[in-house]
Amino acid sequence: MSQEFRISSGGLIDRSKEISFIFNGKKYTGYKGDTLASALLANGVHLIGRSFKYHRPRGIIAAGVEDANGKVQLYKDSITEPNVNVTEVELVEGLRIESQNCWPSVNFDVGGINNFLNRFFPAGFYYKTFMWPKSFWYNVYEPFIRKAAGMGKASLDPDPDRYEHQYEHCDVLVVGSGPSGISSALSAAKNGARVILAEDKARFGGSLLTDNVTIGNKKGDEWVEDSISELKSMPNVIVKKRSQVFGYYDHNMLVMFERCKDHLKNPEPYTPRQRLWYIRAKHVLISTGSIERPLIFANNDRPGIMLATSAREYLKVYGVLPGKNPIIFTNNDTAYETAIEFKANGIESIVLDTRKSSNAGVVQEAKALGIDIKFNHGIANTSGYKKVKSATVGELNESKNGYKNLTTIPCDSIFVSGNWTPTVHLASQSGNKLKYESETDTFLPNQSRQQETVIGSANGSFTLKESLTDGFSKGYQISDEITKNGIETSIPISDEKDFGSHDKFWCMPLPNKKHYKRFVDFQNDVAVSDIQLAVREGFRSIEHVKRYTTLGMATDQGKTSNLNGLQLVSDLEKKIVPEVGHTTFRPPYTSVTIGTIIGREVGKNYRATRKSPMHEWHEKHNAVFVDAGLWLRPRFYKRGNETLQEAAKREALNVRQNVGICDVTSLGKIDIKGTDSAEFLNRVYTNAFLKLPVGKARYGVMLREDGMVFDDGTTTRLAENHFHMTTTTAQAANVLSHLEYYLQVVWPELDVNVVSTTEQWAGAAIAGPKSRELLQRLFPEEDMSNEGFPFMGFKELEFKNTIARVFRISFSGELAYEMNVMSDYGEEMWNEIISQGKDLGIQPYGTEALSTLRIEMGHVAGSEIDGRTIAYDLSLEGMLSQKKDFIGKRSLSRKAFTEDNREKIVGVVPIDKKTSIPEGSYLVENAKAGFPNPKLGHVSASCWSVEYDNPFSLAIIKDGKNKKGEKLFAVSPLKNKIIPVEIVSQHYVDPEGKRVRS
Amino acid sequence: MLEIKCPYCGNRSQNEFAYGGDATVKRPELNSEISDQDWDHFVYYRKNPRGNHLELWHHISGCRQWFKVLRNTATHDIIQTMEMKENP
Amino acid sequence: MKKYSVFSLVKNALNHHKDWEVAWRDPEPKKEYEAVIIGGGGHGLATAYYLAKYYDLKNIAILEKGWIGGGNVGRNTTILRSNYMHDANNLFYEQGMQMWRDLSQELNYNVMYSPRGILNLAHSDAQLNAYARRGNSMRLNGIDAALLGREEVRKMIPFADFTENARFPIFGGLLQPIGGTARHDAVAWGYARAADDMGVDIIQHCEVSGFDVDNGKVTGVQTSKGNIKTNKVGLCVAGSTSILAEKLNMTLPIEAHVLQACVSEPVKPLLDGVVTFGAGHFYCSQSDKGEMVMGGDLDGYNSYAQRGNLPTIQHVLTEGVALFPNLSRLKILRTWGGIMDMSMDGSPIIDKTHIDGVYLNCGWCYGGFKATPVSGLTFAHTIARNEPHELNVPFKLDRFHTGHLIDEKGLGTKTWIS
Amino acid sequence: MSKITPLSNSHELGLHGNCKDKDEANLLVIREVTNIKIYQLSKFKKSNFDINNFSLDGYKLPNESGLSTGNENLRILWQAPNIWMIISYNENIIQEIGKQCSDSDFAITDLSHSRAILEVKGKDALNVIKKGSPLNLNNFRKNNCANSVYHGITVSIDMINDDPITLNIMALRSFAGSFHHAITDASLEFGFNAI
Repeated sequence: MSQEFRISSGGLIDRSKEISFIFNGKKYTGYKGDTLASALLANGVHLIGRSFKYHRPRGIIAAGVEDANGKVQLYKDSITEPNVNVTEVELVEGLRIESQNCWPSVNFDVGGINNFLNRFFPAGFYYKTFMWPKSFWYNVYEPFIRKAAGMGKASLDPDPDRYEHQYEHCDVLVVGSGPSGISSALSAAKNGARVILAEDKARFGGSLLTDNVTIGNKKGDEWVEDSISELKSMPNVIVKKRSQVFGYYDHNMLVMFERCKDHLKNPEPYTPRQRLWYIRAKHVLISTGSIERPLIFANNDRPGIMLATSAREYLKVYGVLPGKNPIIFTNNDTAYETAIEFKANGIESIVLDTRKSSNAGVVQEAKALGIDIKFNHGIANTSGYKKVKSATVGELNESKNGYKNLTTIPCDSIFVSGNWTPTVHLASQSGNKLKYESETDTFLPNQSRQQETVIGSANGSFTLKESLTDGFSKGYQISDEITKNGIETSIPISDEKDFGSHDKFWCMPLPNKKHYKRFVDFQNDVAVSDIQLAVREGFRSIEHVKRYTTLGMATDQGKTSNLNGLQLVSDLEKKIVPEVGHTTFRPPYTSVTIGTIIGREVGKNYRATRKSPMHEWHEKHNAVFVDAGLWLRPRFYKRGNETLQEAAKREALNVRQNVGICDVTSLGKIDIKGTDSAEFLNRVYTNAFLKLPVGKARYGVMLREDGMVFDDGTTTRLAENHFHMTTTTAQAANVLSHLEYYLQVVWPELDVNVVSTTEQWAGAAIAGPKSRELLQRLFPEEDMSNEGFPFMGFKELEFKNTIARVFRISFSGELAYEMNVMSDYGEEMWNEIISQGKDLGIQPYGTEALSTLRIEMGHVAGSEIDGRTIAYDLSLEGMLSQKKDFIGKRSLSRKAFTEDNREKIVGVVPIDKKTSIPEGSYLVENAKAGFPNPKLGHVSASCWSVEYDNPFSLAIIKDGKNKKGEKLFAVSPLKNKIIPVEIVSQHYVDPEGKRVRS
Repeated sequence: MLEIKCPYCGNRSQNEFAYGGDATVKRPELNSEISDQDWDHFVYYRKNPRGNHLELWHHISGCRQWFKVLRNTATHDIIQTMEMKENP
Repeated sequence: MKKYSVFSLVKNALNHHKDWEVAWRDPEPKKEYEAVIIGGGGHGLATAYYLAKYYDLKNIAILEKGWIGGGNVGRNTTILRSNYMHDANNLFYEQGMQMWRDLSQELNYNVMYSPRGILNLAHSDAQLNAYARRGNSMRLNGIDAALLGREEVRKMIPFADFTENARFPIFGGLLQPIGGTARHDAVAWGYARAADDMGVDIIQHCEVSGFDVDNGKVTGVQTSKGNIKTNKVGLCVAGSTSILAEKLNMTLPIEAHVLQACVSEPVKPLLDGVVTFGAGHFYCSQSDKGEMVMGGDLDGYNSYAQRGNLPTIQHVLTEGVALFPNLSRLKILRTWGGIMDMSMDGSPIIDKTHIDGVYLNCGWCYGGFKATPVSGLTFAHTIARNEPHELNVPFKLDRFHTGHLIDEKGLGTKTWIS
Repeated sequence: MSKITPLSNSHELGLHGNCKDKDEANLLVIREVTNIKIYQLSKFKKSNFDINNFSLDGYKLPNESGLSTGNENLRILWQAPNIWMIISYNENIIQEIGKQCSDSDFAITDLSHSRAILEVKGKDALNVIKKGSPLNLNNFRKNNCANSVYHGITVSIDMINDDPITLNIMALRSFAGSFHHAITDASLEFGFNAI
């Protein structure tokens, strides 16, 4: 019969809506409002998976994020996801889950053999072995270990879901919606504060959903419902469930993920699967509650053994009985509530209490109900391989290191309670140095580091009354510091059961001469013996113990194991817990989907793309684009089935012979105005700019203060106090910041304004012997003769009904012009130039042809100006003014920069005039020399010289100035190339630079 | 994400800003005699304190102004932000 | 020291591991040492080990302010490589790679050196050419490297984005086959155990508060456990270098920056080697436990806080998913930060100082872990012989005066731009 | 001479996103702002020009960070100390400006072609911004403006109306395609009408 562990009524699930799912191939049903965990338990399924190291059968131990064992591989539609926690997944139609870390099946797992060999695999065993023979570690052992490890399988497909982000700013962020959370949110909101209340579960209320209490005259859960709807009705409040605040970062920035979609049957279109919230809060109220601690005893990891309060949560929230014949094992009073709750549902239980007695109200109530209580008892061992069958229990001796007698009690479940661990992660992440409270054996928040306040049981207030008082008063105080409204909310009267203190005894002794495993960290199989071993071997710091044993390093991050491990170390070390200290709490509090963290910047939109106004034209004309930073630039315009090299050759040759046009919009343009502009440029550039005549352009070089060449470009004087600077595409943004830095930080006395006009202007370079004729056609009225418009001249001209800025500058080394019009007109200008140039044989050319042209001319570009070269290396020393100081000049006198065999740029031609020299090759004297083979320098750029129809390269080599005519070898071992070469001038074509001036 | 108070625009999130490094290094005057050691220190050497650090930030996606921030490098707490002409 | 062996494992297993001895002692400091190494991280422990082993200094102390291995040796992404462009770097790190190969046996401690290869992806021909320059430089120094095309890369990482949808398509990559990973904690513990075995005193929770210097010569250190006499002091405190240097009135060409890393939840084997994304600074490998170990950019401002902020993690993971779209569905389990000594040219400093007997080992930027053995060896040499080992001659401090910089990235002094 | 506006190739008219069985009145309305003039006015350090003597259609230069002013046809945005951006449908606004100040007082730069501008109108307009920008919009009102980042793209945001909320969002022209995608993608969840 299905759901035989579901009670007929009660709980917050909707019995009218049955939902089916598949676990390990078998179909089960649950109800709307279930988690996978509650639905599985309703069907009596406890065995979920196998443990990491020993492959021991494991079941659900909790009802929330703290669960360590309930990890499965989830399948829905086409998607699969590993390591999904069954306690966190809400039941919807279409879920299929499978056990992990077991083969062939969870019921029969070959890896289980590890369990019987477990004595050979203690903590850190792999550091001591697998070393012989030497290469076996990475050839044999490691591959095997890698296969064995790893839990679930990652999907190999892209994630089909959407993830979005949202930035919010609020006065008070309340994390957790238990009694203290809701009450503080209420009082802060009523006092006018902008409040965000976040609850990680699917239901608000926290402990109020499971505890039998009243607030005002309402039952706990009713009070929750009313309070939440009141909060939702307020405009200054955001209330979010299914929202986990997982990180507390600097300056009160908290980060939360909201699960928006997976729980919905038919979500609206474009609903993100999850939304990441960046929340900047003036103050944070941390009411994250506390997590129950397991007790430690032999074989305490069997399916069916779970935390007592979780068992009660399954009963009260989901109407599920995790067991019908439970043993309840505790060292404190809270577990009695579970016994009482089960009794109320007709389930008899035995309570084993390590304490000699307790006169707490709740215990008296349990007695009165006739519940069988055995004080001073402990569990010595359990049996049942895939599900707990029985417990061997005994009365503890006086020193509690053994048992007086042992009897075996059959059971189908054991609900344990080892006291409570406040959830202080966020406070700790914020920088709060925790303090140890020995009365409750807990770490509690101490001095707040940022604007945070911890309330409720997270702060050690374990009664409802304390929590409410704490919540209402703190909510008011904190909000009032911000709003100053002075509206205080009165604290309702509450009624709850009476609880006493816990027993500081939590690790049960083993039966005589037995070596059973007593697990501390379930998922990573860390047992008491492992921690003993670590300490024995001198791993004393808790961080050492953690790393050596992997305690608390599983996917649950030790939420149930860290404190027990810590207490164990302190006992072994005979130290008090605070001396041992705790491991650092690092974000995220619970695992976060990577897609959620990155949001929408995926695929093509991973980074923005920058395009010129002529981009569509290029696309229409078969341009093949290349990434230049964020820019997309035409690399070449493909004709038929041309290769890159063929196209580049054709386009470059056409520039040399006729005329070509190239989109240069991406070059940085900076408009510089002000009375000190010339003086400023004179300091920024290595060459003189003071006397640049109006209407003239000048090539300039900039250095960094360390003397390295930073950028180059031409700057034109448009008017006495107005300049137009161009930069390389790559450095445009850096140059602008560089200029602003010197104007604002170093020389604030200079009156200069700089602004980027890169996108204001569309730019076209028109190059080639026929470019003048073309320009003349574009501007018939204008004198375009060499005298009328000389090299490095500038004209602002009427072009159709707008203006064009025309510069006579050249990167190609040919007679060339650069024409700018305002961007909206870019494509029109381009079309006009093309049509006017048709019969001149005009062709567009891309960056590949552009580099061919500049390389054979010996012009340097990014591959030479790589941040490691000085002007001399690039044969730009002529650009260094001797008369004036400039940025970086002082560095140039340094030893390395003045050595006479300093690297210098040269030209390189293969002796055979055929073999292209791969870029990134090195020049050596002896290609056959042994290692290390001394390098003279490297080949920075290569091309096929269209002028001479043979390969040509630029190289930067030691003592380059004296190397011309030498025969060397260009070697590229990566490409198995050894090419005899001759060193020539870097200026392979038109060394005197006649053409640009012709 | 740090929250930085731009002296001109007020509190803004870090991703509007670019970092500019140690604000205590002062560029030597142009055309002045500078010893090798002074120059090396200007270019390469940094006090790099653990604690309060006077540094430059550039509100690059805001008002594009450079300004000074006094920030604790151990806690990331910002003690003070100021215009270039001001001092802590 | 009882050697670890199959025999010792079985023997101890049979008596339930009651007889394992401590991996290293926990001694009180003596009055005087021949050499004092400050910093119980990988480099400090290795330095002490090699001093004792090859330079027969017997009376050595390591002073660690916290617990050994708690700094960057326990916080890095465990990557080993020597795929550098500059000779000074690739020769130095290659020596390290040779040492990694034998380290487990040398230390009788399994440091899990695993040469599964490191692949730097290129996303343009220009970048591939820059990598060719690097790879050729390696090959001319006898270091194995291979330049891969797009299809060869696809064979290695078929689940990377080879679709039209990739913002920066993969053009190819540079592979160093013997690059890989090692188990970071094991490196610290292995050196500690071996050094302790040779009589080195490892003194934890002992913070150095000052130095005794007598007309230009160091005579001792002041610590939280009292004053200790010595004539040789080695600083191996990456992340705190400037703070200790200040006590010696030294400023250095170094800034402290926080670098974050993160791991996903463990999954079955997906990625064999180490892969770096060339259109950003994302790098990724998969640990033996199955976790995807990922890192990338600095947070980008001076910091001594071993914590970063989420936008940097977001930025790095965005690059990760741009490369491996399927990562989107995995979950981040843990993030953490470490303090980098960012030097002004991106390369380390191993040198003497202006004070006799004080030696400097710092400026490792993000590259310290892979250097652990060779850094220890060359620093031990520098300390013992009072002159640098030939391998660390290029890493002297005066390069910031002479201009013989070793700048792999060409970014100059803006250390925070990674 | 024929013009091509920055977004003419990106902006597809019609209904997009989650608008099935939704009242069109509740959808966002997104349009490209075109045919405008943009000038940056940057007052020189040495100028002693009193900006209170400057006004366009009666609107003065807002002298406080985060403030903008103007109407449907003219916007004046504070950009930085002594720097303003003037956006106008008036073809000849530069003459208006020229009448009141000179090149020696201000660096006046024509940026009319350098920006892509989207107008986003509707109750969810601010939520669109929140999806990609860390700005604190809690007190962002009519005639407030700010420069910030949106999905990594530098933007200027100007609230020209608060009922209905109407925002002008500007980015550098070369980013037009990515900028348009970022804004419209964030609007899909609400549904929008591109006009």
